[in-house]
Amino acid sequence: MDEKKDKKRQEKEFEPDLSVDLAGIVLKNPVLAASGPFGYGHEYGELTNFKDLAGIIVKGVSLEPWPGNSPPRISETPAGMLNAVGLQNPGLRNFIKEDLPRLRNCGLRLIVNVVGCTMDEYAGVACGLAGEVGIDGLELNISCPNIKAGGMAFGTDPAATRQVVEAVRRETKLPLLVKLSPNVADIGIMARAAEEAGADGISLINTLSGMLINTADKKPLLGNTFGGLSGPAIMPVALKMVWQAAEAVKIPVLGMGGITTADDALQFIMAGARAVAIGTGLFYNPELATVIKTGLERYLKKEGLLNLDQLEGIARS
Amino acid sequence: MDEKKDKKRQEKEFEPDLSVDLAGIVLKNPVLAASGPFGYGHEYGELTNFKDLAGIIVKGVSLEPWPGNSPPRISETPAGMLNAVGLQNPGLRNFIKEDLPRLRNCGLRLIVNVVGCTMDEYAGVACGLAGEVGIDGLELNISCPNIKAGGMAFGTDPAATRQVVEAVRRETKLPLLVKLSPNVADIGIMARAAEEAGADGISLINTLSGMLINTADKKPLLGNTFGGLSGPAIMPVALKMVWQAAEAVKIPVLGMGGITTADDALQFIMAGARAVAIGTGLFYNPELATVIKTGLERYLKKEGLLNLDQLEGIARS
Amino acid sequence: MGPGFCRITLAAPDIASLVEPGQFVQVFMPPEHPHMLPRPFSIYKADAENGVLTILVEIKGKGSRLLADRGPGSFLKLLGPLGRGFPPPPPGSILVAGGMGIAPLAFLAESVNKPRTLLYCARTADLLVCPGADLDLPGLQIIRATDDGTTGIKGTAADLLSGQIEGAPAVFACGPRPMLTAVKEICLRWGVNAWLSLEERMACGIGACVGCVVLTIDGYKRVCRDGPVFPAEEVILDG
Amino acid sequence: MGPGFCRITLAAPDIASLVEPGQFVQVFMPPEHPHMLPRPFSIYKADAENGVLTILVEIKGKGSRLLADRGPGSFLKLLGPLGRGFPPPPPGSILVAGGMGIAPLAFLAESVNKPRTLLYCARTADLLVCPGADLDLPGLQIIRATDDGTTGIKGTAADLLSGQIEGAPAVFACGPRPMLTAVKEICLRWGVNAWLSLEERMACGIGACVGCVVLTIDGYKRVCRDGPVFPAEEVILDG
Ligand SMILES: Cc1cc2nc3c(=O)[nH]c(=O)nc-3n(C[C@H](O)[C@H](O)[C@H](O)COP(=O)(O)OP(=O)(O)OC[C@H]3O[C@@H](n4cnc5c(N)ncnc54)[C@H](O)[C@@H]3O)c2cc1C
Ligand SMILES: Cc1cc2nc3c(=O)[nH]c(=O)nc-3n(C[C@H](O)[C@H](O)[C@H](O)COP(=O)(O)OP(=O)(O)OC[C@H]3O[C@@H](n4cnc5c(N)ncnc54)[C@H](O)[C@@H]3O)c2cc1C
Ligand SMILES: Cc1cc2nc3c(=O)[nH]c(=O)nc-3n(C[C@H](O)[C@H](O)[C@H](O)COP(=O)(O)O)c2cc1C
Ligand SMILES: Cc1cc2nc3c(=O)[nH]c(=O)nc-3n(C[C@H](O)[C@H](O)[C@H](O)COP(=O)(O)O)c2cc1C
Ligand code: FES
Ligand code: FES
Repeated sequence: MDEKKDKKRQEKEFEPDLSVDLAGIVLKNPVLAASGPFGYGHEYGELTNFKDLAGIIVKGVSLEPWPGNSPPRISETPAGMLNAVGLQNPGLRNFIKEDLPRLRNCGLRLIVNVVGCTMDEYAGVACGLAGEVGIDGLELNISCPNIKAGGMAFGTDPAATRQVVEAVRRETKLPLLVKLSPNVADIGIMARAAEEAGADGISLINTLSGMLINTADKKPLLGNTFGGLSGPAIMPVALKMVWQAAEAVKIPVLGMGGITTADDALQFIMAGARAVAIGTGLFYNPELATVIKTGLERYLKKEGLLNLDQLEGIARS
Repeated sequence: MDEKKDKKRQEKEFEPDLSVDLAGIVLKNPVLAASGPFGYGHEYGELTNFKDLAGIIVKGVSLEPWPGNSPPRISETPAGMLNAVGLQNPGLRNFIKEDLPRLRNCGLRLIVNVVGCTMDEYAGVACGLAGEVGIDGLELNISCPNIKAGGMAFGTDPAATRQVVEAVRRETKLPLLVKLSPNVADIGIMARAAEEAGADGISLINTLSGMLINTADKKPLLGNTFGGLSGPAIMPVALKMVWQAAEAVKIPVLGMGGITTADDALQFIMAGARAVAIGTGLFYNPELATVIKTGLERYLKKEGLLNLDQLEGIARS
Repeated sequence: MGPGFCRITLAAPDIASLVEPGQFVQVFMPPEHPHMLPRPFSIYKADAENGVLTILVEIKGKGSRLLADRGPGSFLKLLGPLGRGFPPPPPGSILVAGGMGIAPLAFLAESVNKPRTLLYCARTADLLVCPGADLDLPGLQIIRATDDGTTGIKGTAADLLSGQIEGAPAVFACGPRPMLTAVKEICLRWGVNAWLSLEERMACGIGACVGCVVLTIDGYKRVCRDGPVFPAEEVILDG
Repeated sequence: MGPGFCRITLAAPDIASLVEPGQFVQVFMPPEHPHMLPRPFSIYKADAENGVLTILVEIKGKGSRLLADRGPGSFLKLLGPLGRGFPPPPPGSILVAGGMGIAPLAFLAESVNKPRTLLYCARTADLLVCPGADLDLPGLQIIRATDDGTTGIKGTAADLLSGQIEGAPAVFACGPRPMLTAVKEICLRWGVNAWLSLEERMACGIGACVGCVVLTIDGYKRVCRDGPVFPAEEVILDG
């Protein structure tokens, strides 16, 4: 009985500290918006208040503007969705001129997702962003399954991964996360390649490669034929890859893939993630960051934990 | 108007022929029970009548009995499930003595799923089954993510795939399907390796490797930590791999992964599958074979097609 | 309404007071279905005074069925008003509605008082689901047509429009893609301004994910934010 | 019943006429949830005459909530009766029910007329949800206990059983794993035959998938087909 009372008192008296240090990027809580679904943040900014999100990973930026894939680009799937946006983006210069200024002042950590078809393009974007104020880190997207050239090739070959990470590393002093493709047999090898090449953190997973067919017209449903599967459907796959990546490397891991609840986020942390990102879940509930943040706080209070440190990777021990 | 009437008359007058030839195994319709969920058939036999199923792929049989993994072995996931049965099975001798006699007389095509930890074990099972009456084909499972030794290694390395298929090919004249792992970067390479080594057909996909964590006790939910993800959640991934495998090889493809409706089955056929197998879907609805068979018939009638030939791979053309 | 359709009235004062004809809402799924995307529906009526919105739903798949099955008094989460609607139609405008395309056009018709003509078309009579009373508006001329002639004139929206377009200052259309393609073609031919309301599969609904694009002469544009209403000459409908 | 629990009565004449105490049914989810596994529930009452079954449901997660939310008159698909139930209890038997473990044991208690004792235990009073009237059976002695003493005797099922076991010919138990472990230990110590009804996550429910195993002295056995009731000395509960 006394123990229970003690616990109750404790619960009231302390406010758990949700902050984490992700590869040198200090986050007020471990919840980021994943690259893509959130765009460049403006739109959601009008809609939900940002206060419970620790930061934004903006949509992939390439050296030159990319038009993206032909529609339809999206389809719902059981407990998930396919997308084949094809990394449509305005290109580095327009991003810096138009999007970055608006993003700078939103009071959130800002991580820029970098894409390219060649090593030079990746390095070019990193170089072009090097002088810009207000960017807290880069996320190297070597894993997008929706573009035909480059992209995935880097993410499924350890040697190529090493090269592209080294090339970008030379251009930037910013904390560098490398976002891995889940479409590989052994994620540990890829994670280690990125770590050895100088990454400060690993980010995973990107979408799984998939497709659907419209039987009415006997054609692939997506304009691009193939797309990337995301959402709760893939969470068990994502969680296992985060577990394996965290086991393979010493640098911190940013986990994502299908998170829609605080319990999901906790599972990623217990598997070894330092922080988590939410993508598709934002479509189901634009206030998801608040739901997760509140749930994490409640969990820490219930467990009498002051912060998330002890939970990171605890299920692996 | 006349055209419409013609169509109506046609619909009434013909019974579409659903039969297909899968790697030399003639099936009365393209719907098989996938290996595993259906066990050795007895249990479902009591429950549903088999008449609308074309055949059974029985659960993995190994040379010696395998105990399987420690529980919990199963968990539901969003639109899917994880399993880590670990290929528990009574071993070749018991299978032949106890299960095979009962299976022989159920009037269905019978395909035996073969598992092993070494090349010799695979070959041993194939050899042991060679003299047995009533077996219509073998399905080589080189893709199970739930066993620690062997298993997956064959399925993610083309050279190992080639060797094990060759070893089994030497032991059997039966139609030989090779079941591939989806946990690879390029399924086409694996499919070609199997074809070159003498496979008569490709079967895919097996489950995706995944896991969940029980946050209440901070431990992996499954006794085996990792399990295989199946069900509708993975269907887009399965469909894409069937598409790519069918593109890579000339031998027929048996498609599976998350099928729960006739439309799902049609998507697999349009992606290039000759036939389909249903696994997890049977748990949701033990009468699923009837639902799919009826749906396929209705579709062929509506389209005025006499059989499935024209639909195979049509979405790729 | 006929089988396969339903009308949902929602208390949503904020949206009702802001929405303009042609705008839409994202309707979130009930909480028992936490892993489904919201579905976009055009506003059919907005009663700012009483804070009430109405949408018309054609039951096409799982999402629309779930919404249609909700009982009176149940709660639905909405996001909106979203997108750019129609500009105000000048007197003598023609409104072309194909099937459920009636939803935004009925709203548009109601929003002005000037003389205007509504061409309300569908494949067959059962698909002309909009209650006549709702379209009984001063100054609104209505011509109904069905492809199979089961009600109104026998013919397509394009047939009808070709017969009516002469002298019209502008055309406003919503309906299936082939209909819009035909409308665009006719309007370009006659040199009449036209605004088309498009549909595309959506995720965010607010312009963030770039998932719902349509090809335009300026590249891909987002249906949810740059549209759903686009000037006919801008959009490339077979792209 | 209390909040968080519900009783569902189902018309299922075939099952009601066949079922034995300790057997269960697989309850399939409503058709709007086509991608969920069926959930196993013990039969609580079977009225063969009227063709009616009753189950008790503790609302734990999504599946049980969906079932609890079904209104009267709705349709649920069932598979059963499944598994091996309890053997008939000899006179003087002790039945130990922990929480929802009451479901199969109430059925067992009702199935015989001989003198028997039911130890009905839970953490706290609110969890002893079985209506008293349902347990008002001739020859049945009931002892209630709660861990926190909020009703009945203060103590665990193990405490209670230790005090009652002397002279009992057999024990029948269903409840949480730790309770069953304790019951097994006590019965082995006293040399009393015991039957335990176990739970495990299930998929097929009929013995095909080998997903629901428990470790026994003969290796893994399927809870759904070889059980759910096992002789205590056979099962290895911490395996
Ligand atoms: C801006 C906008 C306004 C709309 N207004 C209305 C309206 O007022 N009334 C109405 O009934 N419907 C309207 N729709 C279409 C409506 O959103 C879809 O019918 C609905 O999302 C289908 O969901 P479902 O789950 O029932 O069907 P699903 O199972 O998702 O799909 C069923 C069929 O509908 C098609 N479909 C799915 N999503 C869309 C979409 N976003 N656009 C077009 N086709 C789609 C699919 O191709 C499929 O064939 C509108 C769509 C948009 C984009
Ligand atoms: C033979 C048998 C008889 C049962 N009889 C009853 C009964 O009479 N009344 C009753 O309320 N419950 C009974 N159960 C348990 C019931 O099946 C689960 O509570 C139910 O499946 C949970 O489903 P859910 O979707 O609500 O919860 P989920 O969201 O699936 O899980 C919620 C919690 O329940 C646990 N759980 C899930 N499935 C099972 C399972 N199969 N067995 C044990 N725990 C599980 C999980 O560990 C989780 O903590 C029985 C189980 C078995 C195997
Ligand atoms: C519409 C959409 C667009 C995306 N765009 C990008 C992108 O530009 N760069 C990137 O690295 N990942 C992109 N992703 C992948 C997500 O960042 C994330 O890795 C993936 O969706 C898994 O997380 P989720 O299940 O929470 O969505 C995109 C995902 C979606 C759904
Ligand atoms: C419970 C269970 C047991 C399985 N056992 C086997 C097996 O013994 N051998 C095998 O090749 N595949 C096995 N599988 C994989 C299935 O045959 C199938 O490839 C996979 O589940 C995808 O199909 P589905 O989504 O329709 O279930 C098993 C799957 C499940 C769910
Ligand atoms: S739906 Fe996301 S941009 Fe339109
Ligand atoms: S649930 Fe399939 S064997 Fe028990």
